[in-house]
Amino acid sequence: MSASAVHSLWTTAADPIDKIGAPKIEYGQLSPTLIVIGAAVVGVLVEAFVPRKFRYYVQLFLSVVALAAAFAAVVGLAARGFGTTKAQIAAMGAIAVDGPALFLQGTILLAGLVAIFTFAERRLDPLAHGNRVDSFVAQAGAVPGSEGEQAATKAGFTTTEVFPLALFAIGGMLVFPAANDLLTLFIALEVFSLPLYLLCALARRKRLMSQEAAVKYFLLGAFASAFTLFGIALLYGYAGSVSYATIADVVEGNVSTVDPALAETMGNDALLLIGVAMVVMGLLFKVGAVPFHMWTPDVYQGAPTPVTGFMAAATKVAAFGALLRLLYVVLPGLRWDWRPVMWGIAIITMLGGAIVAITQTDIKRLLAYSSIAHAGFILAGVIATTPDGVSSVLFYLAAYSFVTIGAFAVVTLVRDAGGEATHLSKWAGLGRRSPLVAAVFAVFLLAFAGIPLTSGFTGKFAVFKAAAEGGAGALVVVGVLSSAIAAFFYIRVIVLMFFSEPKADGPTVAVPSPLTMTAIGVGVAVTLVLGVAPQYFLDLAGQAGVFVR
Amino acid sequence: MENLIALLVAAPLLGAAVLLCGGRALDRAGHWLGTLLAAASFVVAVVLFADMLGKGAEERTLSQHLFSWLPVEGFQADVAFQLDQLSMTFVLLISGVGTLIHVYSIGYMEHDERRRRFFGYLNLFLAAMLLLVLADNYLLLYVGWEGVGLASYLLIGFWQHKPSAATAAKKAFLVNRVGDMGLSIAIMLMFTTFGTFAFGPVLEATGETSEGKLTAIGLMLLLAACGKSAQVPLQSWLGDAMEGPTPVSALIHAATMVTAGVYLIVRSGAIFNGAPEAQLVVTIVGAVTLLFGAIVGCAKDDIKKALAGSTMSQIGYMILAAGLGPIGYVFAIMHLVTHGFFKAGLFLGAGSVMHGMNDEVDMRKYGGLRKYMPVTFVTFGLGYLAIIGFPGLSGFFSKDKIIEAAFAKGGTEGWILGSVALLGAAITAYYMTRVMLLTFFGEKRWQPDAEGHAPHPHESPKTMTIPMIVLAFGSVFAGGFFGIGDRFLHWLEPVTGHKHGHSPLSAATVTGATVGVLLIGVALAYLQYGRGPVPVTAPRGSLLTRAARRDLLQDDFNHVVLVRGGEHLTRSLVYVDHTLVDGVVNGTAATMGGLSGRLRKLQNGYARSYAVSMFGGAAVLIAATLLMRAV
Amino acid sequence: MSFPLLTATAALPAVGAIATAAVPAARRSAAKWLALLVSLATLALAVTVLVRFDPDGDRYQLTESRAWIAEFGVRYELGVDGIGVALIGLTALLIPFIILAGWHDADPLETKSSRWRPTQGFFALILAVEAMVIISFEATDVFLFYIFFEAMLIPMYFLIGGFGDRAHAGSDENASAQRSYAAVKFLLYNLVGGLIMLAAVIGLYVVAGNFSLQEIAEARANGTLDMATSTERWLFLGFFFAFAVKAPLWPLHTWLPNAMGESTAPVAVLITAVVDKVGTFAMLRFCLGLFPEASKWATPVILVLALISIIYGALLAVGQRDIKRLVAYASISHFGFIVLGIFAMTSQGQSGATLYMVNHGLSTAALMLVAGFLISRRGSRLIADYGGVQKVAPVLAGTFLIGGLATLSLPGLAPFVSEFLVLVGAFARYPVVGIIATLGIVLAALYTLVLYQRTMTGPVKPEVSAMPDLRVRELVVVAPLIALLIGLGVYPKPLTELVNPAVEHTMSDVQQKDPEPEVEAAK
Amino acid sequence: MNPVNYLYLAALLFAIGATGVLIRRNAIVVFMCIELMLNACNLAFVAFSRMHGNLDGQIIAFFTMVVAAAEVVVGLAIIVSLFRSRHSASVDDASLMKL
Repeated sequence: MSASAVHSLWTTAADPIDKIGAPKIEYGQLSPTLIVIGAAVVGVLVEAFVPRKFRYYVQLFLSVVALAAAFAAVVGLAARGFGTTKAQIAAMGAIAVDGPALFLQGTILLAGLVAIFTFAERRLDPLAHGNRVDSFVAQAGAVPGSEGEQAATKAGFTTTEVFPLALFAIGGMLVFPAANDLLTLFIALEVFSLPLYLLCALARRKRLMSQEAAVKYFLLGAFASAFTLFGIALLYGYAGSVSYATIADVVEGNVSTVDPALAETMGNDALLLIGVAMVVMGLLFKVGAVPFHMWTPDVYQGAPTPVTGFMAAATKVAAFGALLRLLYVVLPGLRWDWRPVMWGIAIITMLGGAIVAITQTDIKRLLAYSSIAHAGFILAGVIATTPDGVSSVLFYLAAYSFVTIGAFAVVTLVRDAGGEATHLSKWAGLGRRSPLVAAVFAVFLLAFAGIPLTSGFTGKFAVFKAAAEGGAGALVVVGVLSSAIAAFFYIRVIVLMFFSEPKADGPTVAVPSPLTMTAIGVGVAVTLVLGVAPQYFLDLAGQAGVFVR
Repeated sequence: MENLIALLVAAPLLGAAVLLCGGRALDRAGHWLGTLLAAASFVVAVVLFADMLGKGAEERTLSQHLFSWLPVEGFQADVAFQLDQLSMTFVLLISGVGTLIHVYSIGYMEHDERRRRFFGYLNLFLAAMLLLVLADNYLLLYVGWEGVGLASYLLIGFWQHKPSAATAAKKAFLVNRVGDMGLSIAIMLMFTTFGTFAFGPVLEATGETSEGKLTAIGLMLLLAACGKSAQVPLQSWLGDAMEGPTPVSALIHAATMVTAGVYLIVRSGAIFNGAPEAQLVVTIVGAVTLLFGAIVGCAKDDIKKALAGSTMSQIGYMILAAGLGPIGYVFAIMHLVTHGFFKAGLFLGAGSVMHGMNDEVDMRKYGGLRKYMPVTFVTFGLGYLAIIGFPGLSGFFSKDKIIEAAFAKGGTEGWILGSVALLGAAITAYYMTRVMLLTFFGEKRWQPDAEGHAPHPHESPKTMTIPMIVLAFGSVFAGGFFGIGDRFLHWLEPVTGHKHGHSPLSAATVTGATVGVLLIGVALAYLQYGRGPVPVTAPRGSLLTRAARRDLLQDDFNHVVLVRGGEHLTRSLVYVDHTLVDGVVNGTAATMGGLSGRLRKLQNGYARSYAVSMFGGAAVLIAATLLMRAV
Repeated sequence: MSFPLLTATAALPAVGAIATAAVPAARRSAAKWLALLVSLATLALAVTVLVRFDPDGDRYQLTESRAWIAEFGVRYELGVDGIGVALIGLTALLIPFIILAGWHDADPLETKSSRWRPTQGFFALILAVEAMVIISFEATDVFLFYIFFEAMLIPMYFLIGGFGDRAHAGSDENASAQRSYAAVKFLLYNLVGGLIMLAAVIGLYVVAGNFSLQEIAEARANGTLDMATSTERWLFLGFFFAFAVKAPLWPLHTWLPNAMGESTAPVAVLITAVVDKVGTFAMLRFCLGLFPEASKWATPVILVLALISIIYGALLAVGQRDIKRLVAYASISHFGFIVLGIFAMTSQGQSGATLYMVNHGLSTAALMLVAGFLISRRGSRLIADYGGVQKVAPVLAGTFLIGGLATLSLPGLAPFVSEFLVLVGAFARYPVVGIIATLGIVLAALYTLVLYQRTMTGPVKPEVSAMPDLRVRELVVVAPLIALLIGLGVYPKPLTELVNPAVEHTMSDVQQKDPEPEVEAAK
Repeated sequence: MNPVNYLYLAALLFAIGATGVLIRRNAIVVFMCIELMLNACNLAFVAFSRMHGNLDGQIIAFFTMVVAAAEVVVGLAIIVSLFRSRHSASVDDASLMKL
């Protein structure tokens, strides 16, 4: 680097400060995120100041109101046309307010709302010392099985911190798919990851597994985000900026003024490609694509089931949103480089998830692997690289998240002495014991399997159609085959529930409070509506299929 | 007038429907109803016959179109009848003999609690048989063809509690099905060749197609005929069919159904005339069966089976005649009719004997019955004389003509066929005499039956004897009536056509020869059975005898080749289906499971190994991305 | 828009199913009666369709068309041609008998918890299947058809796996194990077929841009849509595979014997007489209609498979020890005939195939239901456990025999007509094929008569000596079927007139002419 | 001095950190290695920032530090609770869930 350049650098650095104007923030357009984050902060204060026995109610009320309000805000923005015509970049280029962002934010908010209901369920666990308890530990700090824990339970402690944590996570997720520069992307990633790590550790039963899940999730998650960050660094190095638009321009080579430094780095594709690979890897980790999926089964199994449902649904939505934006906004010019790689990833993800699931014996792990397989299907839609691809993925995510939350909500109902009875053998003959619950779960399983008249089929058809139109016919064939494999283990569960005799020491099905009922009910309703009359939502997703740059 | 034709079929069909669907209420009167309707059909036949005689030879053909059965693009099948002299002959025979046998059965089946059903089946048979001979197209004929097969199946197996009966019935149906295959293929060939399968158009258009086609059609028709008329190689079922009640044997397996093959060939004369090879095959089949049946007839001790053998051989004569073409058609039918009389009579006689002997069928346990059942003896005797062709009786006229025609075929073929026919006549005389002697002459050799009742032979009731007498009349005079002055020839010629072959031998010579061989046959039989006492248990006998007792090993052949082979085939196929076809699928499932189990191991629970996979994944990802750019 | 008759015909049983399922647990008989009434009402509607349908009118009649999923170019399009009408009639006709025959099949053995309602479930599922089958006969939109083609697997699956044959050889858990094996096998086979078809459906969309049968056909006719030969063939194979699994065609047949063997007789009838018909129907309507060239291209192979099915199925039927499995293999043989008729590409063959679908439905129903009554009496499916039944239960034996004779397509009974048409149709174009297929009629006689002989004739076995004859309910089931078998055998004209125009349309789809008879050709 | 060298250093540090994650058992150490990787990123950012002559990279570095701090808070909390209930901070001991 020449001396003059250094000098210029020094002078620029020494420019008078007053040139920097105050940033312009479109609060209206960021309102969903702001509401949720604000509510989260308030929630922390509530923890600090509200007496313990009211906290649960206040927190629940607060979160529900916040999420509902945020959703209303999203709807309002969409109605004012920010999803389509008035789509724009807000917050000094940090956040994009456009169709995909709003659609996904809406989905995340609804999913979060439903998930919050399952968080707040307090009828399933038997009374502990006369106190209604939810599925979260009394005092996270207390050693499992110690007197401390006993005392905490006796005192009727409950970890109401889960509500603000969840809100923080949701806040992060809202930003994630809307992030319009890599920094915001990274921050959002951390903002929604860290609370999730904590939530995983807070199970009331089987605490050791819960903590183990948290550790694994945390270490691997941090590991992954380190990769992402390094990738970001490389991209920054390549383009001299972290803003999507700028990077895209540089990639496509249409930049107005090229200073020597930029010219030097621009020439160096290695920076670009390695950077892209590392950033994408971080996102693939979050969506749980093979080979970055291995945390999924363990974490899903160990985490408190409501959290699992929340993670499985919302995280996927947010992560795929971010992935879409990255690939469609930043790297369209690089399509020919990343498409083949994604092909490979999609294929091994679909097949891997389906095949390994066949021999699972724990319902939560089973669903984990099924979620991996589904990630593969969605990737097929991502690869389409057409507006249809985007909208099909959006639709699939919406459909999938409700099915998932509903399914995990049902899992929380089937219990025996040791808490939830997640081992498949315990589910034998459930259909005889309580036909309704079994039938509902069967509906969810059929949706996972993609049987017509369920949302699963519509979504699958949408992404496969998009993929086929995008020239990925082979992917469709693989996808079809792996759905056939996947069908096998969904059916296995149905056989177990309906066609095998109930065991004498089988689990009981707890009757939940309206909260969980709502969660499950919403799940079923969405599943069937999106299966039978999906037109409206397909239109919505179709209109939302365009990214702003 | 032609609207009456449908009645012929409708009457017995109605009877069948009522008797089979109607409940026990009909048990008392059922048999009378059945007989009445059979008779009604006969009356209608007579009326039509009278009307037909009233017309000139040309406009004697009546036809009635009921409804369009199966109209499909390019494919027309109608339910329509055609009544010409040929059909008329059969209609009279069927309804006449049929009625008589109904009457006979009233007595014969008296003690059977399922008599109503029996008459229902008989009526069903009549309906089907009449449909067969009245149909004006091959497809409808096919319906009647299978219909009689069904009736025969039901009647052979009428005593279903006897496994032997059930098996015999099944066998009969299956063997016939093989024949039916031939018929249906023939019909398909006609359709593809002529675009139709109605008698008229097909038989007129035979000139317009190749001889090869005609030969194919002819052979297929022959196959059908073999099945129905128990000709070699499809004859094996007839012997077992004797498991059925005797009236059934008389009506179906002697007089009418088994002659359907002859009808088919004569009816399709135009086709065969165009296909000499096919005709040759027909004659060969006839000749072979003629001897085959006769030989079997000599060896059987079961009176009905002996008669069955003879039926086979007599039909052999007819087929032989039919194979001779225009020179033979008329005589084939003529012999068919006379045979209908005397063979039915003989069977009824046999039935009457069994009736008196506790259903004993082994002739070696009869003997000297003439004193005990005179009517039976006389009628049976007349039938016997008729069948061996005793001069002046029916058989003489018809059979003699056939032998003559056989010689008249000319060339070596003519000689061979003729001498075979003569030889057959001799053997016929031999085995029939044997039957006669064993049954009615010599000393009594009666044995108590299984329950230990000693038989008290007695004459049968009127309902049974009267039909026998009537048939006896037929067997005596029918031949003369037909033969003298070629009445029958003139009657049938317009339909079948007729040519006088130029026989190398004069008619007189042939007649002389026939009578000569006849006497030889009778003499041999008398020498063997007439003089000394007859052993009750059959002697071991010569190789031929033993073979003949086993139907010349034909069943054994079938058993080894078809039954055993079939069993092996099906068993192995079941295995294949289970292991191979199913195995492939289960195999894939198993492989998937195994693969899954193996992949599961990667999920070993150690966070660090997960990190390794991530790291590796990232490395691959980067490498791949760079590679993409490189290539 | 006039009254949506077709929608109503399909919707009525669907609604009925929900209503039946909702009947409280205690009121079991109420559920039965409700189901029966609904099925009868559906029959009435089906008859109305039959009446309103004009054979000589347009190809598709009573059409309905509404927007559904514009995103996928999918419309809710219904319409029936003669073939569809015939099969809808068959379905609507058989269901009441199936319900009546299965009257007691789903009565809970012991009093389960109050919420367990097998009976309601059983009849609701049957009605659900009826609804889906009917609508798939009506759909003229490929996607719509596919939806229900797939969805009907689920209720069928529960019917097979949930309500097994009480008369099972072996212990209870063994029974339920085999039952769920059969159910899973059924579902997986058909699901795999369906998923492969899904790929083809998507492919079709990519090529054609919409799913409307008529539009695609027109577009192909006037050349605005030309598929590459290879594309057409791949799509054809995708469709055909699914239908061949459903039909079922050798070697994709092995699910049928298990399914029919393990399920109750009425359900077995539902499978083979109603549901499987969708497969052959779809071959006729979609394979030939959408991919004429590919159909012709594939004909030789398919004919061979059909022949194998005919002979192979019959031979295996001969080798069976289990009454219901025997009937199943017989059906496989018959489906071979149907496929043969369809791909013979002659109007006789295709009319025959269509008639065959109807007649096979009737004959199998008759035979299988009577067999079911027999089995329910003795409590065993093994042929060897019977003997001399005809002595103690003559009516049962008689009806069984008639069912059997229909199965071996005896002239005078309905199946003969169709079978002969198929044979003629096949023979006209491929003589050798026709002749080989004719072997089937001998084998059919073999397995049917052996079955009858071993079960009904011979000395009376002590176990069956006390067997009651058919009851009134059972007679009500069997008698009409037999009447129809005879009626359609003697006077099939109405049916053929209904079907012929539709067949002509299909023939023109594939641009095939019947081979001229030699003599006319000469002239 | 050429800032590219700083990049090499950053890459080296990142690799060391990653290796540490893969080979070390103690959760705390593993965690430290991750922090090391983050620092490597920071170094890269700053270096690039200098190359391109804009401040984004440096600003991002600050963000990263904050995030790292937050991670420490959460991470240590989890690890400590794990340690207390298992009396071991070895990541390999925490392998209840597998297959």
